[in-house]
Amino acid sequence: ACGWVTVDSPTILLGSTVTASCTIQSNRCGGLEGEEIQITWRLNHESMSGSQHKSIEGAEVSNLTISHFNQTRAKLWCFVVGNSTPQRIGMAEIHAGYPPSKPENLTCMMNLSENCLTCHWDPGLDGHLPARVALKSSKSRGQCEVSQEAIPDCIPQAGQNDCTIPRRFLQLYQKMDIWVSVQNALGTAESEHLCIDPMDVAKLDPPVLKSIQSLPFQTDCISVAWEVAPTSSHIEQQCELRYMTHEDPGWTLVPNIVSPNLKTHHCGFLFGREYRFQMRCMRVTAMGYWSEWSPGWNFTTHEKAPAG
Amino acid sequence: ACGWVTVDSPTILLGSTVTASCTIQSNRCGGLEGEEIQITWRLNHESMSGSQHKSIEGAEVSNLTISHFNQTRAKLWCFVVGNSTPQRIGMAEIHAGYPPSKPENLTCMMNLSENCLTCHWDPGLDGHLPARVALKSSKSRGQCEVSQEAIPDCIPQAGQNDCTIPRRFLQLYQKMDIWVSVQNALGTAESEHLCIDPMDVAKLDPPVLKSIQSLPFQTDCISVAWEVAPTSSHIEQQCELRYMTHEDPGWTLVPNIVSPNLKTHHCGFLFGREYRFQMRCMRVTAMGYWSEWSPGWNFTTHEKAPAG
Amino acid sequence: PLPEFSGDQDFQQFLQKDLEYIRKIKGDVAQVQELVCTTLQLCNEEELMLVKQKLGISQAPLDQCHSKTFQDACFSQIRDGLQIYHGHLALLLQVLPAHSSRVDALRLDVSNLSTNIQQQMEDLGLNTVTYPKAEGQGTLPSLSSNFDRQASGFIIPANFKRFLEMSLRALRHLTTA
Repeated sequence: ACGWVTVDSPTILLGSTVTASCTIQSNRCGGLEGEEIQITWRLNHESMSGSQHKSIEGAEVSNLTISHFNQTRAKLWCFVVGNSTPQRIGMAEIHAGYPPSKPENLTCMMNLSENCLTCHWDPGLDGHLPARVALKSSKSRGQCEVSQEAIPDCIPQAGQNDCTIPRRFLQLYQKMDIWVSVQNALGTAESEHLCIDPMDVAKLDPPVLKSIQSLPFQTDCISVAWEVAPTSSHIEQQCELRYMTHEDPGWTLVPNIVSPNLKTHHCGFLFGREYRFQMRCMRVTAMGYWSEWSPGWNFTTHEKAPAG
Repeated sequence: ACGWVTVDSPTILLGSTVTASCTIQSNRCGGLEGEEIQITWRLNHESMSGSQHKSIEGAEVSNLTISHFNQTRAKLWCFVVGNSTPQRIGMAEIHAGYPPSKPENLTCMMNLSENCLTCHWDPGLDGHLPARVALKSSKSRGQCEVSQEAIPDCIPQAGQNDCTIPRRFLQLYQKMDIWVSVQNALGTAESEHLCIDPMDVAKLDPPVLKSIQSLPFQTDCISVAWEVAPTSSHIEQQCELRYMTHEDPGWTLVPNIVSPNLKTHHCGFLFGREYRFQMRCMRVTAMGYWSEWSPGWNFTTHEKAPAG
Repeated sequence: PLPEFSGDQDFQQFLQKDLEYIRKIKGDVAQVQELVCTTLQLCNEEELMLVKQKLGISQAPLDQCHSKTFQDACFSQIRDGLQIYHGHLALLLQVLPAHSSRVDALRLDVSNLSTNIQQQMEDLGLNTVTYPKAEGQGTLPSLSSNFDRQASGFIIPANFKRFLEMSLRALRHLTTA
């Protein structure tokens, strides 16, 4: 070839030194024969000059050293300056950045209605380099000492720090080994491993309030009938009820309502007041996540009965 | 087999007659031996009775005739009534409908930014039967007398009466033979054929207004600078400008502005008024469709110059 | 060899997970039965006794689970029965084509549960031998007509639901909660 550029490495640590050389065999460059060859460089648009010498084979070689390379991406052009316009003869692309940092705070949540497992993590510092991020997982047993069937990598959308593993790759009610791996030209980093049964990190769908009544009649008590979500009716749940009045908007919480008894009874309500009720549930073993609050239900208690 | 149902045809013309027969070989039905066999029918959930007789081979046969069959889909069940609950013995599924009607008003439009041809048609009466609808096309020449390379059928989304042929199947600036074919169990119907060059049915992308000025200075004239859309800059276009004031919201139209002279000059504007301008374009040969109106441009004319 | 295991914490957790998973699958089977009723008009098992007998689709065996002294064999029969039904339920993909994703999801749960039981038996050192099946058990008869296929589309989930109910009763005996 007429001319070419070599760099010690196309990908380097940000701030480190780049050494490059441009070799021109003028006898191979139609139109340069016999001309006095002068080599110059351009880093993107910034002109630079190297130290030029003649190689044993008679080619002109220019060496360039750039220390504290501070651009994450740059094109290094080699020009030959002849009589006419300087000619671009060769080029090298340089990427600079950092090895990937360890992804942190990996958490996963099983969505029971969509039947998939979504995991999220904090990516840590940007390596500035093209990186392959993958949520890796494998079916396992016991406490994940032995990995079994590997599951295809889950590749997050560009720039996203979460990924969703579809149902067909999950093994429910059995431990799975899950971690994040980030790889770029300067290295690889892996998050801590999670050893979880997807059903232990399930977020339940909210329960549904079915009816609210003043019971027993003419007392300050109310009875709330409710149902768990169909998608989690097979799961033993503990739920909590909350209510508030418009007058003082703070919520009052009634904890430890355990499914499957689908009626709950509470007293101490003010007469002739409009209350707003909501309920949410979680696994009775407290593993996994609270559901969202159920849709609200407004109920106005009856007026106080006339005395005597 | 113990019992089976046969119908003269599983797909019939809506309103015509269905004849079916149910045959029961009680010696093949474990548990019916020696019992007196009585056959009844059910069309979906509606009970019916047929005429029953013993066949030469000793099987019980019931024939059923249903005239003016008015359901588009039904299940015809045959029951044997014994000592216990009537037993379902056989079933036939019946579809009724019409042969497909001829698709009408086939029109096509070439989208220049997405580079594809979208055709739309009126499907005519619903045949009530599973039907295969396809937009068929072939590359052609002249006035489409001779079809050349067939193009893969374009299958519309279920229930949609339009289909889009991607660029890779189109032959631009050349005639294409395009038609719709509908096929169901009772027949086939085809629309009229269109013989069109996609570029003759192009819908141009709207032009862009670049600037509006009062020119010459202090007169009631304005000068509008505009550009055709990049996707159709290679097409000779005729355009029209429209403007209105908030006071009287009717549009005033300025037709026959021919590209490529990218400035247009008009007078008779009121002083100190805010006008709203828009422009649209079409092929100068008037083939194809008007573009949408360009984004609006508001311009307030200068106040009237003080007299003398 | 099972009884002294039943207090063991791992074993209890294994049981609770299986009980929950069986309850989930049973709920999903009930939904499939509803689809069979609305889509195929087959809702009443009484009307299909004759064809059921003719087709000869037998219930997966759980005889080892009836005895008071719980046997490893019962776990093996539950595991093997789940595999049988995983195979049989494939028929529903034909008779309920518009609901294939739901049937696929159900079959995936059935095979996951069967695998879980197998693995848990191995982890707990139980005897995981597969018991010989009676001739023809577990294989579906050849279904010549549309009616036979649709009738089987009713019979299989009905059988499977009974199988799950029996499995639930058997495993509940072992829970100390």
